[in-house]
Amino acid sequence: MIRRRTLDVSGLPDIDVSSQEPIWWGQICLCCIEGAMFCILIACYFYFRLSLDMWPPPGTQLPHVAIPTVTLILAIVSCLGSYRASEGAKKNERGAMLRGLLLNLALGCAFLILRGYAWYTLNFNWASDVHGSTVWTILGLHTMDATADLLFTAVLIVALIFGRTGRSMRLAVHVDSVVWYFLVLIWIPLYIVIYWAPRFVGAPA
Amino acid sequence: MRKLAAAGIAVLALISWTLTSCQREKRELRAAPVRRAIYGDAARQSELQPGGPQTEPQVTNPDHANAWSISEGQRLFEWYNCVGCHSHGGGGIGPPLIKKHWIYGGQPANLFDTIVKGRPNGMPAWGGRIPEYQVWQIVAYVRSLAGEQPFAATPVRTDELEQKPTTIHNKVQGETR
Amino acid sequence: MTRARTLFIWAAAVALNGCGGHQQSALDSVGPQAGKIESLWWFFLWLLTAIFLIVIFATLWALTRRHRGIEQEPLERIHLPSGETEHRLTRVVAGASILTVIILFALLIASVTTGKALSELGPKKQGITVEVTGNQWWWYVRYLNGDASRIVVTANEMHIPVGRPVMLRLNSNDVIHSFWTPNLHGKRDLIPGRVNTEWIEADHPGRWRGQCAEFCGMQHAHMAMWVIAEPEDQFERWMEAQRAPSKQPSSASELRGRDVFLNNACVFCHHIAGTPAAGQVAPDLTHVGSRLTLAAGTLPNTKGNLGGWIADPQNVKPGNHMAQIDLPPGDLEPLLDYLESLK
Amino acid sequence: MTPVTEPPLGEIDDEGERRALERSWRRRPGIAGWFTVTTHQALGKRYIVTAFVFLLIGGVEALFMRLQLARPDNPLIGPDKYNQLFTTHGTTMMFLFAVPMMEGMGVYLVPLMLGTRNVAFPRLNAFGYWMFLFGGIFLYAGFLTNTGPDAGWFAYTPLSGPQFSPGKRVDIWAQMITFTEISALCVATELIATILKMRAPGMSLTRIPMFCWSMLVQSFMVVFAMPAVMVASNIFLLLDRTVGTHFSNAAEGGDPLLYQHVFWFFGHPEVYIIFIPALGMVSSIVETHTRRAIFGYPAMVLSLVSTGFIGFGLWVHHMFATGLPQIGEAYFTAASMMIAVASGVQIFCWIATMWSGRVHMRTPMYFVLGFVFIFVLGGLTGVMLAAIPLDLQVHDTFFVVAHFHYVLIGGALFPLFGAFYHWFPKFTGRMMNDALGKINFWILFVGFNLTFFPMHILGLKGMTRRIYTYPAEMGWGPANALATVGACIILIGGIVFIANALASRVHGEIAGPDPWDGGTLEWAADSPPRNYNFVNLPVATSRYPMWTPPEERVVVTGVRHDRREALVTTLMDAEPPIWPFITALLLGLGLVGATFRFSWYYPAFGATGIGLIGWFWPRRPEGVRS
Repeated sequence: MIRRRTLDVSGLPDIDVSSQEPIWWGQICLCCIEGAMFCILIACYFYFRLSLDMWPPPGTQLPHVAIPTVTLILAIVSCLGSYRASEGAKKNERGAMLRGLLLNLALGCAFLILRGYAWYTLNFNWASDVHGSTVWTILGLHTMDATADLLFTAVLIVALIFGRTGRSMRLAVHVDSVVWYFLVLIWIPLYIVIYWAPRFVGAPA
Repeated sequence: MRKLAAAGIAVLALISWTLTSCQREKRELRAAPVRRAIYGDAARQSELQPGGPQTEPQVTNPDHANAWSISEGQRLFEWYNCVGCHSHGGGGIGPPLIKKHWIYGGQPANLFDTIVKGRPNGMPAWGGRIPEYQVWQIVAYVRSLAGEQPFAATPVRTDELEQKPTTIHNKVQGETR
Repeated sequence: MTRARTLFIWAAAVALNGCGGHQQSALDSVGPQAGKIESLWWFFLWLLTAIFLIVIFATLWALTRRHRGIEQEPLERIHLPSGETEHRLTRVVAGASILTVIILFALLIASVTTGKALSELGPKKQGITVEVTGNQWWWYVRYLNGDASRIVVTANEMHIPVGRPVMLRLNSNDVIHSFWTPNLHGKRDLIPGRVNTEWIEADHPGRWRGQCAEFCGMQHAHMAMWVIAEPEDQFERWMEAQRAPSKQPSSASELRGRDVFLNNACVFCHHIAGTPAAGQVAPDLTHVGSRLTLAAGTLPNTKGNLGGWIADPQNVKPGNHMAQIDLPPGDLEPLLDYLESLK
Repeated sequence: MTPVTEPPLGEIDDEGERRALERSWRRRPGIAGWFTVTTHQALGKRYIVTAFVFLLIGGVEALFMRLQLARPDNPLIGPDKYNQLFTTHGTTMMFLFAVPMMEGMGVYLVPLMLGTRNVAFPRLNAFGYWMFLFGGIFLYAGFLTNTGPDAGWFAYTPLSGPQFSPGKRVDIWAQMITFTEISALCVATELIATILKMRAPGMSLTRIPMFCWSMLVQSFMVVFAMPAVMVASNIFLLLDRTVGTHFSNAAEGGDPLLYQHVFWFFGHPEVYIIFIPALGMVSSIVETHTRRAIFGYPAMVLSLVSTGFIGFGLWVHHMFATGLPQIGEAYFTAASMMIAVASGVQIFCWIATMWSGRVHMRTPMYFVLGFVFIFVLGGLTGVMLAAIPLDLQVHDTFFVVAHFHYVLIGGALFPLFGAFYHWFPKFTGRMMNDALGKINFWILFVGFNLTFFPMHILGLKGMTRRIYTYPAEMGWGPANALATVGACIILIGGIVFIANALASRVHGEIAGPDPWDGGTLEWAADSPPRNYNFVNLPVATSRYPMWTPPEERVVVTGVRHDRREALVTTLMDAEPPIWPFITALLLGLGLVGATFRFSWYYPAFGATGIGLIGWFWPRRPEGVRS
């Protein structure tokens, strides 16, 4: 037994479902990494555009905007699901979490399927020219991220169904929603670059 | 135990990949002065052979699956103006080389013959002009165009205009500019 | 002992080398461009050396100031300097930082002024334009002219008139190279798909070596060129000589040599004006006998070296693109005679 | 942070808590324990030792290059092997030694300095280590089978592109970057979260140790710089090489210069990623061995942060010779020079600290002295390089080789050696031999200057970089021979260091928790620290809690000991799982497969997902604490 000046923290909670958690900060870091990568790719897109006379290069059809716009709206709406889930996580309501995650997953999958269709209808591929390479890379990376997050959402749903509702589970739901917000948010500029930029900056330089 | 198995798999994968790279990455800068007469099937003008059928010589391309040689072949394909007729494999005046069907046989020995001896209707005879080791390099490259070389030893593109297939996706007609 | 002596000799050699002039040195400028850079260099060098000495002196002083006897003092857990000391130090550090900013500002102005002066040097006088194209691993040199028949092509060697600015148009056929003749100017990259320009000018006649400065593959080390500055009339004579087609063979051996050349793979890559040899992917050999070096500055141009180079190109320059041809015995000698005759 | 006002005196059952902690933080026995370690001390040590091994390998490669260049027209090593050597040397030193070494020091020291039990994401930490290790093995498996990269550590396109670099050499380089950058990003992420959220109570932003500040700045730089190399090496280069995209193909609208832009947008900050932690180490050494608080703490922190920002704004000074517009170049000259101000402020502050403190000249201080000498010289040649006209002359010559070895060896390796001597007692519990340490320093110092100083002159005399030989007429022979002799002396210095470390580890003087009377919290833990670092987490009552009298120090009570908990603003746990190793293994196989386009790489990537699910699956329903 020794006597020391002490600061007693036994009253603090185990886990707080909020931005106080290191995992939330870790997730923000990952979002920064992804975001930085997409920013560099957008910069490269315009760099390539500046060095060419025609944009997109000859033989490339302008991409359709109708379906991608629908997918964008779907993605934005799916954030409501994430929001409900994360609110449910904060209040420890299993039903709200489950419903929110299911909504997120359903709309997210619809978003990916429609994107896949719009992607399929592009008349260029990664090996067509530099425009094709850039667009396919951006689409590919974002799809990869979105798929990974939706898979994670699905895993969370399964875990919820199996009755895991502990604090770390709720924290995971909360963080999952943060990532989804980020993916939807970053998709907005990417959508504009891929589908609208060729229309605005497409005139011969 | 599980972990040991996993580690074992990793080690095996590394070893197997190590072995594959020996052939691929060799760089034979100085050609061995070999002269080999090639008489492939396609070189014969007649099926008849005096004294009974000859045993076919076993001819293998010394540059098969060697990345450096394929790349040298690619350079020579341009330097010796093969592109003038065959384009970058797509064909033009000469037949395309991105294909599975060969008029005079697609084995390395046949291709060697074709280059060295020439063929009717325009293929010049390069024998005596191009050193043999370079012919083999060109053969290795031409075979890579037809996908007859390992992926890992083949360059996927040149720093040129890409030869595009005529249609990629023409299913939906979008607006064109 | 011997080792110490050797070391001393080396050190002396290094020091002497630092002072003497050389044919490839940034500190031996022969043109206005390199000259301006050299003056800037000495300005930077002296100023920064002074700063270096001051910092090192200050550090040593700080370390040794109260060092004497300190080990004997009882170990204090922490030393708290007085508030006055801290204030004084703050002022000194702030002053030093401000001084740093001022010095850097001066250096910045000197640098930008020199850069501006460099960019204004070329166009004042009537100059000539030379196109330099990088290849793995040699230099293609072409003297542009409005009249296509007066264009001169050579390789790995550039003659320039003394006192006249020369505009270089730099381009590359394969990978990125960098053109650098330190006695004349700093370097400029040769990038595929782009044309970079640079002005050089020589003050007096002489020969200077240049070398590729951007890593360009296996034989990056053997990609040199010579720049030869000559008086105007001598330069014009050289240009005239270069415009002429190749010399006709004048002996049986040379005649035989030409046939050897034309009957082998040589013709696919090399060009000799006045013969069917029209290859464009390797150095033009129309006047190869007149050049200083072979294989992009790798070997002096002698008959022996040329023979060794043709017989076994991978020996001196492993990995280069020269075809290795098995010439029958007796063919090499005439070929050398012929090529050496192409003055 | 809760302000600490008059903490009450409490009773602590020291022995009982120690027993409970030992139980819950003990390592799994046997081989399983080796693969499942998640404690930061073990992983930090692994990082440090592994990176040190790569330093030795890279050093031996350098020695071979020096031997090749020792005399003109030397037939020792041909161009093909030489190109592989210098590429692998550069890649090793940057990606497999310098960055992981700094990360390792951070992983080891930051939690100790912050007074916490582990980093924020122990499993991510383990995953990062395995990725780093696999990346290193991948590169050297290539090097040993004649598949070593040979296009330079920068791999400029089009030389590194599909047409001019046949085979898999450059692919291995590009994919190796993936491994190491994933590793660096993992560590950066966990260090940011640790430093921001897991500091000891009372450790406000103005009380963070300088080393932790430097790791924080470095981690943020990693987060924003590494994505650029991901774009350059993984997207531009690897996709161009393996699936035929056209990013660098000028004929299809691509641009080889863009690769350079993106690469240096990473590559320049990379230098600061290596160098900023070293600044933090120097600060730690100086303040400890001068027995005074570091002078100008706010100025030091600000200059670190501004170095972090400016570091992103001067990548173009690697590209002055490419012929960019002049106005842009002038800006980059100014920015490059501005960074000298930030470094200058730090140097001035250290000098002021030493001037007004009580200097104890132990080996770490010798290395600081060496650091100041070499780094200032390298920084000043850096100012020369920032001036475009001078850069045009010395760019890509041995002058630049000399410059960046002065900056990186002087600015990172010397502080690192100082840091080894300084923290060795913390790592192992024993002191390193001081006398041998001083000898070690002088050998390294002399050897280093002998090797690299002549290169300045060689560069000005026209010797370009990355050449495997040179003709005798150039007159570069003597200086090169001198440099080779210097390289051998450096080798001797390295051997002395290893001998000292190995011998001291067994026979060195027992250190005790605080051999230098240091002020920061790592000296409060045992030497070497227990798996849980502190029995009772300390409270930071000042910037140097260990310099407050023992009776005024405060500790935390009430953290659970039956699980692996650490104090956040709340608590966290980390059981030792196998999943990080398995995930790293699967992802590694996937990446290797993708390089060679083996057919099994899709399943391997898919299996990575399973690894991740295993990693994140909530293991048990957590109830409310009893």
